[in-house]
Amino acid sequence: MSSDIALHDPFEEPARQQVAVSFGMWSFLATECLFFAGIFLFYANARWHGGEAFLNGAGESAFWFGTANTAILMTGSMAMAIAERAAKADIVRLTRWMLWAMLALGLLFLAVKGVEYRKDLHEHLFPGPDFKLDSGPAEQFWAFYWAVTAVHAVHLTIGLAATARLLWMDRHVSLHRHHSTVMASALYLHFVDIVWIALYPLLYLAGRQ
Amino acid sequence: MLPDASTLAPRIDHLLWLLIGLSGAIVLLVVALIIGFSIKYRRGSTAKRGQLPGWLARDVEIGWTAAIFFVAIFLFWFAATTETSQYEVPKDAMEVHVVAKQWMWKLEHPNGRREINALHIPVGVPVRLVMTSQDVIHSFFVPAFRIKQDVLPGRYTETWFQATRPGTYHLLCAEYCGTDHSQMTGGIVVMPRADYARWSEGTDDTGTLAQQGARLFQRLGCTGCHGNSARVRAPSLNGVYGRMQPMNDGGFRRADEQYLHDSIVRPQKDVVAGYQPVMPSYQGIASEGDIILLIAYLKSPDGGDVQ
Amino acid sequence: MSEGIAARDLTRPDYLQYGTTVRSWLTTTDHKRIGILYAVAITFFFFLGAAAMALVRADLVTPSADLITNDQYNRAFTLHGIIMVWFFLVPSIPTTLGNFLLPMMLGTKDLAFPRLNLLSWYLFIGGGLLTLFALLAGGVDTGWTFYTPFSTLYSNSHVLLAALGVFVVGFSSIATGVNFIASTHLLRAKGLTWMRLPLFVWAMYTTSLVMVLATPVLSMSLLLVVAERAFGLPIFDPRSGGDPLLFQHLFWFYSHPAVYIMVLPAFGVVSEIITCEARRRIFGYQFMVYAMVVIAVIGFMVWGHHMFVSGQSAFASMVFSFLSFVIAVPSAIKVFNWTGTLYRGQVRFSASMLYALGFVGLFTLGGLTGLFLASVPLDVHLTDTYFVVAHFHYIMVGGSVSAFFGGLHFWWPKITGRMYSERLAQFAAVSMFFGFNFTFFPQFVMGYMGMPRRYHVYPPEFQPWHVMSSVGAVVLGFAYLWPIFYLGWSLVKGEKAPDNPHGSTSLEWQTTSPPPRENFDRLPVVDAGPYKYHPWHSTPDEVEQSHRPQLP
Amino acid sequence: MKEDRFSHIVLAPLKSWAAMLLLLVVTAIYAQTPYLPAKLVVNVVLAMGQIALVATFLMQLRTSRMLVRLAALAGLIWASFLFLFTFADFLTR
Repeated sequence: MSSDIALHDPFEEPARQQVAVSFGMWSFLATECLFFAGIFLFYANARWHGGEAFLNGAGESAFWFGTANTAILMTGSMAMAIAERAAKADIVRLTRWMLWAMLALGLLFLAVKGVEYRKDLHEHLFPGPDFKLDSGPAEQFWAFYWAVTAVHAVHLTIGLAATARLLWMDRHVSLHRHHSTVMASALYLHFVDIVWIALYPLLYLAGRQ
Repeated sequence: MLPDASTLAPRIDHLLWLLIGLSGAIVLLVVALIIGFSIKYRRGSTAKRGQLPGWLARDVEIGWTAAIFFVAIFLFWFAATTETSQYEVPKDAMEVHVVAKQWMWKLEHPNGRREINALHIPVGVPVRLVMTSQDVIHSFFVPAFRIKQDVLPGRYTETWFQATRPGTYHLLCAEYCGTDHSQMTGGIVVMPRADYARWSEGTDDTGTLAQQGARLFQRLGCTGCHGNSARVRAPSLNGVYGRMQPMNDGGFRRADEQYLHDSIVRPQKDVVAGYQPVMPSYQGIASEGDIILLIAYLKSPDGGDVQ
Repeated sequence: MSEGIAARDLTRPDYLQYGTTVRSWLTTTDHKRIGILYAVAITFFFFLGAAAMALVRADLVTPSADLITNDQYNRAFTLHGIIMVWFFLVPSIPTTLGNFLLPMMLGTKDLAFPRLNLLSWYLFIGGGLLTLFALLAGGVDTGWTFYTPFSTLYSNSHVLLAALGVFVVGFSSIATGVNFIASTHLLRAKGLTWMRLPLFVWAMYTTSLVMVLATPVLSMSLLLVVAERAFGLPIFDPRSGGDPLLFQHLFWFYSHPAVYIMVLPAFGVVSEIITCEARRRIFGYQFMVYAMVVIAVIGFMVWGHHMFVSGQSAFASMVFSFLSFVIAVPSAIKVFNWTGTLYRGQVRFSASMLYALGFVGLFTLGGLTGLFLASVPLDVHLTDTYFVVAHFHYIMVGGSVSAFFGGLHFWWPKITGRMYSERLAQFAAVSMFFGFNFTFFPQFVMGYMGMPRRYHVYPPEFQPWHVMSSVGAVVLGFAYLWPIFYLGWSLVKGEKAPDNPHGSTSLEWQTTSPPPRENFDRLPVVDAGPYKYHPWHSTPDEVEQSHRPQLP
Repeated sequence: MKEDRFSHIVLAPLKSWAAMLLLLVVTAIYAQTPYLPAKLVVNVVLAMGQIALVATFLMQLRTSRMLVRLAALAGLIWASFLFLFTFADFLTR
């Protein structure tokens, strides 16, 4: 069963390479965790010092857009998990369907995000001279909102590019042989989902009283 | 060498020479060991090279580690005790307000006297510096007094010193602040008390900080809401300085200089309990200098008690 | 010498002859070639940064602004800071000697992710070009620390480009770090347990831990500066309640572990050189390993000692001051153990040994002045003065750079297969030692007398010290240019290097030099600890090569 | 497709997905209804619960080696250093 895994240079047997790819990906996700810890520290500091005005700013966020997007991304993450397990078990059609599902749900998430951005811009919620509320902590919440959702969107786009690449590979070579690539992409997308799960209460539930 | 012209300076020098002594001893020990061992046991020399007893190596190692750990803790304790005495500002200190601006220092005495890049102070009187910046981070550094404190925009930072020797000492900006960072220097002139009294006589007629603050309190329209006969509901500011204020979102805040500064510049941040956040922000209208005058007025005995 | 792992058949090409077209070099995934690609890149950046400092040191000879204007001075010292920290010191030992030697010391063919290793080099070059473009297009005048609100609101220089350049080069060191950690965990040779690893491998492992876990926070802090400066998001803007200290916390959370990224590899190199040249087993191997691990972990908890006067709370200053004193203990253990290794050894004064002994002396002085800066009241007087400049140059230049030069000379025969002239190299080492001390010791005295950092125009009473420092810089400059000649000469005309010129028992010396593409013909099996020199009443050359690997 | 493979490949992710959706609904409702105590703490705890679900089941941390779990934990531990010491400054200023 394991003899047909594609081997890369320094490794002799596939099980060892599997652990290496998983360990390498998780180490990279540790760096991503610290990367987002930086901007969460900004949120914690702004919320601690901002007091009431910060929560007024948070009240302006679009609750239903956020909740819908969280559900979409969770479903996409599940689809990716099924795709990765199906690839390991060499069930080609299920893997292909689930990868397409992930791609579709990811693009849907970005679309919903785009609509939300347009609504926010329409309501003058971008920090600047014509900011809707009084400048100060409220403006800081929206500075966090735009910065973190933009960085998260970039990460999700990279994840969707990886999924597209898997679908392109699927047409030329058996994904079962390249299961470690599928696993790496799945881990990355699960992490993007984890960041959004952490962001959801901070962005959309903070302002609700 | 560097004059020690403040009460803090001798203590800092004692700590310095203690550390120089300790470090010098350790460096000499290490260098002597290296040179000694290298020459004695150079390749081909006939020095005795028997096997080292195992326990000796380990015990020497643990002994050295424990010694260094003890020295480190002792130094931390010694430095910490020197520092804690510097944290309490003496009550009777003379207050000087400092406003740092890109590439100049503006200093204001309590009696309203203003100076640019210079500070005249009497010898032997503790001076408390309340500092803020109008643009970037600067740092108030007087090497002769061994004091340095960054000056942050949007916040009051404090330090204090007590000059012990008359003379003129360098005032330098120690935090990089742009093109003319190295020209942002000045002088601290420490004068005997008699000379200082004569110097500060010649104040022009602008009056003390509190009097200037009172005029500004009227001109900026604060009385419209905070005056006793005002129609709009706003907290009375009579004797507000130092009082614990209940906040709208629960909890208490002491109305110190920082709170008064923030309430003028960002009124929505901490609203007093029972009031609406309706006060407009004076960001850009009242400069840092004006805010100092307003706060000096509110700290004066009958501050805020006006029709 | 002993018959190494690889039988000496000349038909097999070594890694240098394996492909000689430029394309073969630019698309190689061989860790040895990537090490050389990095060596070429950082040498260029080293001399670019040194040129900026030559300009500054020349101008500081006079108290007034004679040679260059204030603005040019600010951009010159910022260029020196950014290039030297991110484009020379952080990558110096891990990406050149580390890339080349780690797989050989682990006894494996290559690193865990060879393509990721090549991507790391391209990220380094990409970040380098971005930063070079920023510096040539007009430069940055914020200092390498990018403090807000100056860098976000008040500076009108190419802060965005420089911040993006450093952002990209951060990913290069993350990629190298992940590669080293995965290789050390998963690719060790048979019988090579954790406690039999050479200290150089431990140094690479602990450095990679710090690189991987600290760099992302730098990337985020620079990203927030870009977000505020380019899009006007009020993150650090004091007018809307932002806190400039938040940026300093984020920046120093990376930048203090960064100084351990720079010095930990130097520990590894010096341990290898001193044990080989003194023919002695390392004194207290466990203590050395635990010292490095403790430095790597506690290194993340001490960054507040950069902010004692910046308005940080008194309590936090006390906590950071205490932890800064505690972290001095592992460094003291290492210095003592290097000194102990010389005891009853067979010391040979080769050029690399002179660099290593110079490192131990200068690092001791640098580390102890760190204790001055760790005590809060002294730091209030000394921070942001030339005392701090002298302190970190003693550790980075006196320590890390001289260890890099020592390692370069020690492994030169293995990397290039050529020998260099020992006499000239010893002269270079000694002249660097004196040139360095002559340049930076006056700065300690000047710093205590109150000469602030980053001053273009300074009070005249500091001029004699500045003149001394600038003259010393000329000697130091000569000492850095000198190796180019004799090492360059050795590449062209140097005599062929034997497989094991220093008689080292370390794994990388058991194969041919330069090594073949797969490092070893048969993957070695390790049966004992790393340093089997212990002379036991024997003369140096009778050190039995017990390291000859048995057939698996 | 045999029974146990079907449950591992499809059912297990479906179950954890359902659990996550449930947690999402609970946290959304908890935040919306007024006058409930400690909204921030409850939201954060529920979010951490969802994250733990994703990490252990979807990312199969439960069945992977100790080495991989350490890598997963390292990120959180070092991030806590950043928060711990930075708030040691903010809270006591």
